[in-house]
Amino acid sequence: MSEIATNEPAKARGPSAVGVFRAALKRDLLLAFRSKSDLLNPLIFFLMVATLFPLGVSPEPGFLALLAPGLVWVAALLATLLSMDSLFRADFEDGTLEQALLSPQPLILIVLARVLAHWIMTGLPLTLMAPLLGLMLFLPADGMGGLMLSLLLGTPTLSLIGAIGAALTVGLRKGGVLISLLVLPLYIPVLIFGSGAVQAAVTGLPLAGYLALLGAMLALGVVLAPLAIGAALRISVSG
Amino acid sequence: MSEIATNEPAKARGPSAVGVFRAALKRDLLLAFRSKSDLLNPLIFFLMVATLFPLGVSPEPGFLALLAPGLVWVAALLATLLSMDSLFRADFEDGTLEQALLSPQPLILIVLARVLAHWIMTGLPLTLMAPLLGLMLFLPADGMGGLMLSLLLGTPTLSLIGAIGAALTVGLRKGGVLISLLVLPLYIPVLIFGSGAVQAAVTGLPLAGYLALLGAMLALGVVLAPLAIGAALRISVSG
Amino acid sequence: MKFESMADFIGMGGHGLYVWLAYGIALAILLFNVVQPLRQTRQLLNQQARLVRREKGLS
Amino acid sequence: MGSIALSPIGESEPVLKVENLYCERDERVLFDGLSFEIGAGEVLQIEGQNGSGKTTLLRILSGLSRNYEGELYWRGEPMDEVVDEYRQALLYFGHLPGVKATLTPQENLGWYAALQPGTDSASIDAALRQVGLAGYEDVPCHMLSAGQHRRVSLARLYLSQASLWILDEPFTAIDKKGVAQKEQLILRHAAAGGTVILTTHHELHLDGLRRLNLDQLAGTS
Amino acid sequence: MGSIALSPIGESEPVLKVENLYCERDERVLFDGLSFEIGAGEVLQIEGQNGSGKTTLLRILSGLSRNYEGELYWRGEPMDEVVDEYRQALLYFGHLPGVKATLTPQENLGWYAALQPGTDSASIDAALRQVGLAGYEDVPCHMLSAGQHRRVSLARLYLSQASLWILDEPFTAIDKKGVAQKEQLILRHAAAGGTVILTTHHELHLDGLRRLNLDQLAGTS
Amino acid sequence: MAKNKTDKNWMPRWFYQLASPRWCYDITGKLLPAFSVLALLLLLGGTVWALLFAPADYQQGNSFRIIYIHVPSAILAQSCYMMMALAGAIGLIWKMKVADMVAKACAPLGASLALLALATGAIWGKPTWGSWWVWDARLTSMLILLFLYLGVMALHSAIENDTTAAQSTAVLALVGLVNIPIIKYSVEWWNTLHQPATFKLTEKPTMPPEMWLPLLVMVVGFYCFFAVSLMLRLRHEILRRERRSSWVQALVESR
Ligand code: HEM
Ligand SMILES: Nc1ncnc2c1ncn2[C@@H]1O[C@H](COP(=O)(O)OP(=O)(O)OP(=O)(O)O)[C@@H](O)[C@H]1O
Ligand SMILES: Nc1ncnc2c1ncn2[C@@H]1O[C@H](COP(=O)(O)OP(=O)(O)OP(=O)(O)O)[C@@H](O)[C@H]1O
Ligand SMILES: [Mg+2]
Ligand SMILES: [Mg+2]
Repeated sequence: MSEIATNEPAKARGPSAVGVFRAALKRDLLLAFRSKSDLLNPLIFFLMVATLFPLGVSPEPGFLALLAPGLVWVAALLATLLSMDSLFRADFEDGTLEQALLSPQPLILIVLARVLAHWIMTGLPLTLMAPLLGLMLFLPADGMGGLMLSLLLGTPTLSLIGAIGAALTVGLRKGGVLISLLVLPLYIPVLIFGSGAVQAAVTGLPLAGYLALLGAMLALGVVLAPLAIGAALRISVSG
Repeated sequence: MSEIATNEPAKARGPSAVGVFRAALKRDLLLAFRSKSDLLNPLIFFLMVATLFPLGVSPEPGFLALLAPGLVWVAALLATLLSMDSLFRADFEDGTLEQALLSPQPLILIVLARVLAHWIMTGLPLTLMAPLLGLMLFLPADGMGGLMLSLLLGTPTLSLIGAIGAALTVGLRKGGVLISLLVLPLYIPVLIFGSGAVQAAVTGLPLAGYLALLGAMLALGVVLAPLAIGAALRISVSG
Repeated sequence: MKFESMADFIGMGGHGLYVWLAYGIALAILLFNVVQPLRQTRQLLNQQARLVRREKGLS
Repeated sequence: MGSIALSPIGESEPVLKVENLYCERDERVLFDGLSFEIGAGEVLQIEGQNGSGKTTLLRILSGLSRNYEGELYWRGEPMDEVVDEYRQALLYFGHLPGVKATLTPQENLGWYAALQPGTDSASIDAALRQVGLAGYEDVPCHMLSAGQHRRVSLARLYLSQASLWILDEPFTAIDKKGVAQKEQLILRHAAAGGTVILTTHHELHLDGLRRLNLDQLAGTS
Repeated sequence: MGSIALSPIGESEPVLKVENLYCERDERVLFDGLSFEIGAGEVLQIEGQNGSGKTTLLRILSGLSRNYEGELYWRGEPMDEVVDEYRQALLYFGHLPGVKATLTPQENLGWYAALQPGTDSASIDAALRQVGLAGYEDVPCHMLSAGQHRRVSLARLYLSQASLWILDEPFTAIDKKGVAQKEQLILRHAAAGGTVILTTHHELHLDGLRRLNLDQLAGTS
Repeated sequence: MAKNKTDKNWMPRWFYQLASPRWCYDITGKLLPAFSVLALLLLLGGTVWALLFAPADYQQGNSFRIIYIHVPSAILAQSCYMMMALAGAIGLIWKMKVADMVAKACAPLGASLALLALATGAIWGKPTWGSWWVWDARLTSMLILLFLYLGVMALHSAIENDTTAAQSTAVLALVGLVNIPIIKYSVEWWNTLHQPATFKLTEKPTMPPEMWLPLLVMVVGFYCFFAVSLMLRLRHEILRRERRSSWVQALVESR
């Protein structure tokens, strides 16, 4: 806690970029840890999907194994999408977003830290929990590696794209659905390559191609998305 | 709009119970229509599920047809669950919930109206859209009737149970996940009987038993849930 | 006594892993349920004692 | 100001009686052994610095909060036994305005009228005119300024038939003219036999105002 | 009050200059042809009744809102060209306090210090003591009273190195002692060569205060 | 600050005493040693009997010995929920603080027992069914029971105010109580529709006495253990809530 207070040397102006990024990341993680439920969010959603499908669809292992690669990816996508709406909303409603926009610090860094924190709180636990989900859904053991790798490369892209939608809709009274509409079309390539990678891993085909594509999308996202997010935030708040 | 203002005869005290219920229902529907996205919420979620699964899992009609009965029900359940968190939160945050709790009018009626409005905005459109989803997922035509009937009887129960969770968590900083954790175990019987009914309809088995059970749960819910919701709201606000 | 030797007892007729794992987990969970409240109580009492000492030191 | 004088203290029978109230929040005792009563025609201002427990006290009096020990009486009866009557007689105005941002002022007050039986819903437009919102009846409340937003909620004072008003900082964000007007309204309500309990950090210009200072009551600081 | 006098109007070179500002909201013209300038050491109060456009004006001046026509100059340069410098010199305090409810006062100010280069983060505890929150440094802000909550945000005034303060109703929910203290602070800031633009519905006790009334400017009513 | 309302004298005397945290602390202090010894003896004796002397199952071999912890923990996990809901209801209706504390103490205990039942069941499943997990009725309903416990615990930890937390969780526990039979029924029905009958658990194997006698000992032992752990948790909770009352202060200083 007090680290936040002191990690910025007084009057330092030059090299504070990294400092701001770190301070922002720390603050965002702290916020997430404070409302502990945020931490459990993807975990719960994932477990929910893993219990609901056998109950609702069919408990038969063979069937579930066929379903698993796509199901895990769809669940990851939905978990990310559903957590997106709140990404900037709380900050908007209590005025902290205003303060961040008025700060002379580069907005891109603050935004990037926020997305990174979001990924650490959703994408990362999703990735780490995927094997458990795979086990419950009888995913063949060969698929586990591909599942985790594809999620590791794919979920940051989901967070980045989703943040653009969140920034565009933050000023509106109800953003929930609008975000889904804006963001879903952009998510579909990630879904296709991601679940494709898992399927390839299950059937023993090479998955380097899929992973390379996911990596390329991630690189593109890291470069372009923060710009779009920053611009969208300024527009939303000025309205 | 002005009906709300005038549907309460001045100074009338006796038979105002129905009046309050109607006024509450009108207000809640009005609120939902104002933020139009609420109207589209389940629609979008449903369509999302219907497009994501063929893309992520497998586009093969035979496989999808097997998946469809459970999938539609899981989607309905998730759509309801995800819309639950906001049921009382906005009212809590702007103080209208306080005002309702301080009113001499029976809280049960106000609560029941709110749940009914929620169902009209989520459960009902879900039910009406289900055939479309069924079509997209190649659900055999025989199952459609069972699908719609089971959703018609099951979704109000989902709204009622979910409202208990929403009322319990409304005072907390982050209710989103907590609600899922509280409510999901209680949703499972509805899911099982609901998807069971569809499966029975698809395979041509009698589904009267399922529907009777869904109806019994609904009756129990209508009687007991408003009491629990009202108590939970008072506890949450007093804390 | 249903077992001839120690090794037989440990092996449990091929199911040793499962049986011992189950009993191990049971032991762990039962112990946890005793140790945790005891530790919490001790922590609480220590903390209160510290508070009392601090207040006495102040006044 | 204050052309109408308030009735002198203690003349009327007590409407609301508080006995031996104890409340703590977050390990800090806010008040202990707090007792007072208030009669018809009286205006009581709860005073105290920020964080002294004014809001907490008003929420207890209104019945919203149960985090207390002690007894409350409404017209001589224990509060728990006459909750319904009490709610009928009460108008509570809290820190939160209770105004829906997507509804118009008219719709907001319409809902309030439905909640409070006995409220004259025909006079909603008149009430809005009184608080200076003529011309804004049909504007969604999120398009109003901070003060206008709170004025929507204040319009309830003109609508309501309640005899006991509990007002928690009713003048926040209201301009000077508005404050003076609301002061007149409070005086008139008291003169008509009503009772008002309020908090505010504004300087009040009311004759015969009773004050209760919470700073002196707090056990610890 | 006001032992420190403000420097007389027009003596210093203008710090912020507004030329021919036009703004409408929801089809109503709020101001048209509004021009004024303010120099170092000056305190300007924007006056006007509820809904006259004070908040709108302050948001335009701070650079948050782009819904206007006209020109803004910061130290003689068009605002768009010196945004970064301007942001470095600005402290904006809006209707929303900008305080995270789940964080403690200390953590909230720590984040503010990280955002504003040049802020002396070592003095956070001192600032909190100044606003009367000693002992509450580690309490999550949602456990604070309404006034305490806003005091967390006001502590920024003690922390900041900014020269231009734009304050939108900074005294909301603050008790009388707190208001008097903040007035002193504003005077000291101006005396030290700072500039303050503020709105408030409180009676201000400041010598040499300049006023700008928006009610007289509004095209229609 | 503690005010005993004296106008409800239609309640028996012990009810008031029970309502007094201090009395409860004292009486549990007296009961604890007896229950601890009993629990220890029963559990130790039962385990030795179960592991060394009970016969192996003719089909499942020695993996059958898991039953001696699996069934007691499964039974306990269920009765613990009843107790939690009952205590919650008493706390809600009569505003009895001790009942609130009992309800709070039940949740983690019940959750850990449910977890134990699940874990031992899963372990047992591997040698008998060849898989750690199947979507069987009993298993699923135990999983749901665990979720119910987790929900109660999560709600409790999310609410800072003790009274509010106790009341909220009591409402939740009661709602869950209404649902438990529905869940059980539905899950069993669902399973019989989908699941091949090979994994059926419902038929009671006609066990010889040397098999079920140690089981009985273990079940009673588990109940005693449950009492011990519950009292320990309850005592901690009493001390925590009353930490600023004079008697706890005296207790602290006399240490
Ligand atoms: C995760 C897996 C499992 C869970 C959650 C589970 C759960 C339960 C439950 C809830 C009971 C009922 C206790 C009662 O109220 O009487 C029970 C009893 C029993 N279980 Fe399991 N079980 C699991 C796996 C197994 C396995 C693999 C076997 C052995 C093949 C097994 C054999 C038994 C037996 C023999 C009983 C006693 C039957 C009776 O008294 O009705 N269980 N189990
Ligand atoms: N989001 C908005 N959309 C459209 N119109 C708005 C919006 N916000 C405010 N207005 C209108 O703009 C006008 C000025 O509002 P503003 O908030 O600037 O007033 P103000 O002077 O700050 O009032 P107050 O003293 O109540 O804070 C008001 O008439 C209001 O109706
Ligand atoms: N939700 C809460 N949880 C715990 N403590 C709280 C909570 N809300 C307020 N408090 C504490 O209770 C005390 C009294 O708060 P209250 O809101 O009643 O003050 P107030 O007199 O209304 O102050 P103000 O003038 O700022 O509105 C404060 O010290 C505050 O820290
Ligand atoms: Mg207050
Ligand atoms: Mg304003």
